[in-house]
Amino acid sequence: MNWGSASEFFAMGGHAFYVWGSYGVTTVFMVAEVVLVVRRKRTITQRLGRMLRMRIGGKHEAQT
Amino acid sequence: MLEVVDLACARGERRLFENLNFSLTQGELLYVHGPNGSGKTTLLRAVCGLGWPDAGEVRWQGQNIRRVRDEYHRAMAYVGHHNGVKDDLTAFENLRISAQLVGGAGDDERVLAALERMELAQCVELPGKVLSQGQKRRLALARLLVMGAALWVLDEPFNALDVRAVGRVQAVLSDHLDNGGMVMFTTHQEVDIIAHRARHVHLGA
Amino acid sequence: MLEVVDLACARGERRLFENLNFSLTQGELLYVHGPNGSGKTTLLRAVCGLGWPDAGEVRWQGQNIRRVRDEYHRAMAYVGHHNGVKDDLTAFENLRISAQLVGGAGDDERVLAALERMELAQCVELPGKVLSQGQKRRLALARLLVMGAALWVLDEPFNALDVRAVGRVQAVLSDHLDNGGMVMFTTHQEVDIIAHRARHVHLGA
Amino acid sequence: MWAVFQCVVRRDLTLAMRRRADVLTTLFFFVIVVSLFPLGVGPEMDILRMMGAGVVWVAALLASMLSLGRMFSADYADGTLEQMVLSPQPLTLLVLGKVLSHWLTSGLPLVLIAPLLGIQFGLSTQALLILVMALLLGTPVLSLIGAVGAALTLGLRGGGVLVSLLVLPLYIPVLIFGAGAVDASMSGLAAQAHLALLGAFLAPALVFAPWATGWALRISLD
Amino acid sequence: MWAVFQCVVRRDLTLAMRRRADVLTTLFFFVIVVSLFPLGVGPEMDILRMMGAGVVWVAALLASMLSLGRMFSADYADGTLEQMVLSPQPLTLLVLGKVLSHWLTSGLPLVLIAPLLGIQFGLSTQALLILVMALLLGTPVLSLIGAVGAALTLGLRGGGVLVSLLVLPLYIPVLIFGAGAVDASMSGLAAQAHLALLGAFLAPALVFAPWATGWALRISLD
Amino acid sequence: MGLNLNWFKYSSPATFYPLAGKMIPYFAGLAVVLTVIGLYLGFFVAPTDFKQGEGYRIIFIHVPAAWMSMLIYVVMAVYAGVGLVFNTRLSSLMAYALAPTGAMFTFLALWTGALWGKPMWGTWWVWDARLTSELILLFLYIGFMSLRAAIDDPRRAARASGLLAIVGVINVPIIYKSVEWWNTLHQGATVTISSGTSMESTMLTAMAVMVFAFWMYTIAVVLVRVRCEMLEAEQHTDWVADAVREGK
Ligand code: HEM
Ligand SMILES: Nc1ncnc2c1ncn2[C@@H]1O[C@H](COP(=O)(O)OP(=O)(O)OP(=O)(O)O)[C@@H](O)[C@H]1O
Ligand SMILES: Nc1ncnc2c1ncn2[C@@H]1O[C@H](COP(=O)(O)OP(=O)(O)OP(=O)(O)O)[C@@H](O)[C@H]1O
Ligand SMILES: [Mg+2]
Ligand SMILES: [Mg+2]
Repeated sequence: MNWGSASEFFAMGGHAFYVWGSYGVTTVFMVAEVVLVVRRKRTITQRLGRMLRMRIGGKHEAQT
Repeated sequence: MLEVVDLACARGERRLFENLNFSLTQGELLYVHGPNGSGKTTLLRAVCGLGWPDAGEVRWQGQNIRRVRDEYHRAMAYVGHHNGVKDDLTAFENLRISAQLVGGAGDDERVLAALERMELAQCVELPGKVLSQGQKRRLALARLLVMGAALWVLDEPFNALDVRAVGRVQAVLSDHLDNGGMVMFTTHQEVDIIAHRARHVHLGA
Repeated sequence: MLEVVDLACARGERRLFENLNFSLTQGELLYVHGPNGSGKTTLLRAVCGLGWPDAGEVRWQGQNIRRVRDEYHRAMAYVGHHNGVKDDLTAFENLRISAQLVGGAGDDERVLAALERMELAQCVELPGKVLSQGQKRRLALARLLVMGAALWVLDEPFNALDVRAVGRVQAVLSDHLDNGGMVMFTTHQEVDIIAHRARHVHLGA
Repeated sequence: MWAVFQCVVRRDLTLAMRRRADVLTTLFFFVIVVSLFPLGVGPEMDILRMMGAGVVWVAALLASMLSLGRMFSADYADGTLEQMVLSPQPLTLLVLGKVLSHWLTSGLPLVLIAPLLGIQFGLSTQALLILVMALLLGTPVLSLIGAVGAALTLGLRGGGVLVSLLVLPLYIPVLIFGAGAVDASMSGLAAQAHLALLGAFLAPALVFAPWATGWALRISLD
Repeated sequence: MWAVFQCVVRRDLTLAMRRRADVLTTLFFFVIVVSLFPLGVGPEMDILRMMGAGVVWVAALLASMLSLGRMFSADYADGTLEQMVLSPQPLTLLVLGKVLSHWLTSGLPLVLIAPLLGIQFGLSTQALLILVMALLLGTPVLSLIGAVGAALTLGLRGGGVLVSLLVLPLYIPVLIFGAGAVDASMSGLAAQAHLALLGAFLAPALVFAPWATGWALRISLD
Repeated sequence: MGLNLNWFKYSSPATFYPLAGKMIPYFAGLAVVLTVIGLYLGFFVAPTDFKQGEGYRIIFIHVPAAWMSMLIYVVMAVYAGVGLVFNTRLSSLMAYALAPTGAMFTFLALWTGALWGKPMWGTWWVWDARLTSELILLFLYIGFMSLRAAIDDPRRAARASGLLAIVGVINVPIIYKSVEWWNTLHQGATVTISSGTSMESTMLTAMAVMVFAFWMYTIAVVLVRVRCEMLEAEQHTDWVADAVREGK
């Protein structure tokens, strides 16, 4: 175990800004990418679902 | 009323035509004949104010068109060899902007009606670049319908059009003439709108 | 011999045509019909090897044209919507270079003869840019005469041509067919070279 | 009249948005060109600091010049320029609209990103501020002067020579005073005089250039 | 086959001669970009000497990039490119011919005028010699790589700017070794290694680039 | 023959789409687990570097990000090449799906490198060979994506950007070898951190675990993205309708 206390851990031997700056931005980017890509998937599925319902609905009406 | 007085145009060493005189009044059609390279395009562009003639002048309501340029351009519409269709705008946007440039409101109804009249209904939302040659030509001609100009100057309007579209355009021209418009045009195809009061100008040998 | 097997082309979301089959042998003419936007240009380009079809293949002497590309291109000449005329070269230079590109010597006699046959004699030394629309088109067609290809693929060859030139081109096509050549073409104008063994392909609704 | 001006600006902005990649690439081009110089010259910060302003300005000039092609040539080729010239509106106004939207899509982004690049060259905050102000005054002049050149080169034979004769001598003062403003502020002098001169270029350019461009277009369309 | 290669080269040179203004503009541009720096940075010879090679190289890169537009786009617009692709000759050969004449009209003039500009920066005779040799090896690589980018962006609106985004990153190694050769010789080291590396770029580029360009053309013409 | 069949079966979107859907949770889970282990090793097991102090701990994301940036480019180019040569739609879509993640890792390598450079070299940025070539890599990714965006016809876009990816791949060996070719500030290609041998091995392990974590992350994200691309590219086909109806 390298760290005596939590504050020592967060200080990173005086390099806190650089280390946490790196890890922070990396985390933000990777999380953001996941969120964006999952949201994209959802919007596309929803849009295609709507289109599909319209198509099926249209057909149904035409038949009756 | 359009008058052409003693007009002469030269290209390079060649005088294409000189001492050309004619006039065009309401409800009249002017058919410019001539083989390839006889100067039809040159004449039409000079009449529009795009070319710089070597001699003579073009008059609109009795005044040189260079003097009354804005007024003349409000009353005149030109469709040349180029279609004037922007690749990145949809057919609808292309047409609406043309209407707005003339100062018209470019209201959607009228634009859509024009597209429909030219059978471009299913291309309304397609960008210009994917239209076929003939569809582009129709779009260029649809401009005439939204611009509300009295004088139409058309350089080979039937180029690239299929038979059905040629018929449509002929009908549009007839209507325009019946409503007191003027048309000046050239074509190499055989057309039968000469039922109207037509004048002819022959260029070339 | 040209064979088109199960060819399909799509543009954007739209399938323009599919399962298209036809063949063309010596002395035959293939007339592609279809309204504006039905995919004639797309078909012609695919047949030339310019387009990338979605399915099917085009065969020359029984082999896919992508395999025997050089041989095929030696036997084929294409005139599309673009004239392929360089603005800064004279008509003569334009034509000679076209001939040389095919590997021919591009001898002056033959080039001049071709220009003469297309009635471009007085344009020989004019740069491409000053030619009229119809003169450019003729120059593009003159290429056919110097290239010595067996298969001609022509996209609306009569566009912008005057009546006399249309007649000339028809005569050229007839001669070519009589000499065992093949022609595949499309046009919206009425022409009467269908006296020959002609096949028809209809595209579009 | 205002409506037509708006229509032209909106049209050109729409076109630019359809080709968003274009606008972004102008920006990337600017960034890359600026980054090229340290690569060629080497990493010594002292030298870089001295050439920083000049490099940013040269890159801005090139980026704005490269994007000049977008201003008229597409419209010329497809015939819409013809239609514009034939519209019943004053051509000067239409030209001004096109120049404005050209600047909005090619000049303004450069101005906004320039400070970031300045940092690469070790410019101080003060110098960066002056750089942005100088670019803000100078890039519209580049667009305006460029428009005349672009219009002249459209169809005129030998237009290439004419455009370099006409445009480059007019570009160079903008460059010299633009880069000079930053250099002055870096060596502790006031940059006001330089900025005022850039302003003095802008005013007549705004009046004169659209008019000259209009004439150039009429000539090119013959 | 040789005849066809010759034909293409001759054709493009003729066209360039008809548009002599374009060729001159590239040269003019190169001279202006290079000459601007002594004006902007000030007259200290030591600094100028250090940046000399870098500036000349960056300017050469930009000049060669700006002239890329000439390589295919005119031929594409008027349909002659279509005809070339349809010719029964190997496309790679035709492309090579076009690249050669592009280099002759845009690369070679730069190489020839570079020593004159180098003198402005106080480069020694030895350094000038290395500069010319490096440019002689490097500029053909620029034309070859540029051809691929130019072919890929054919017909895309704003292709001029997009091409720079695609091509400039690939130019950078040439820039680094080209400028490095001169720097090495100025600091008394042998420049052979750098020149050899430039040669090592040229050889594969000569084989690979025309082929990739050919493919890019086929793709762009669809 | 059998191998052939399998290949075509799994390269058909209709088969690949549900398969990818099933695999995503596993990769995502692995990525999370490996990250936790890697970070634990990196922060709590690996000792302080006696020369660089705690600052060196940036290595546990810098090196994986830098490696992924290059690896993804190569994989992307391979997919693009397969797409170009065999005209398989799916491979082009894979290449598209990889590009944004690759660009992100390239940016992260630059960012973490810059944050590392300030305490170690005393500057955010030097025009050093490796740093520069990594910057070029970022431009190549952006170029790839811009070229695709600039072309409207999806078929032409796939071919053109595929060709570009292949041409750009020559940059990767240049990045990799740059440190040997130029004499520069940046570390050589071997992990040489000054400390005892036993500790070096824990650092190495932590770094290796993080590389695998990033790898798994990449696969998971790219599979989601390629599913999006597939849905968009084939929205008019029956299998998409079925997939959407089943709510996958
Ligand atoms: C913006 C600046 C930086 C960039 C773009 C960058 C880029 C890279 C790249 C591309 C690699 C992978 C290369 C390979 O594995 O051969 C790498 C590895 C590495 N970098 Fe950096 N780096 C930067 C700054 C730094 C700094 C400041 C340090 C430390 C002082 C550093 C230390 C390392 C180490 C130790 C490796 C692992 C080398 C190995 O074992 O392969 N980097 N970096
Ligand atoms: N992205 C797209 N989305 C939808 N339709 C498209 C798209 N791209 C092209 N098209 C359509 O494909 C067709 C292309 O047809 P093509 O140019 O082959 O027609 P053509 O038969 O030669 O017509 P013409 O007689 O007018 O020359 C057009 O109808 C065009 O609208
Ligand atoms: N510099 C020049 N020297 C000689 N003749 C020239 C020059 N510039 C143009 N011409 C000729 O001027 C004529 C231009 O004609 P124009 O384009 O007006 O013809 P057109 O009647 O519209 O023909 P088309 O039916 O083919 O469209 C052409 O015959 C062309 O060859
Ligand atoms: Mg004409
Ligand atoms: Mg067509």
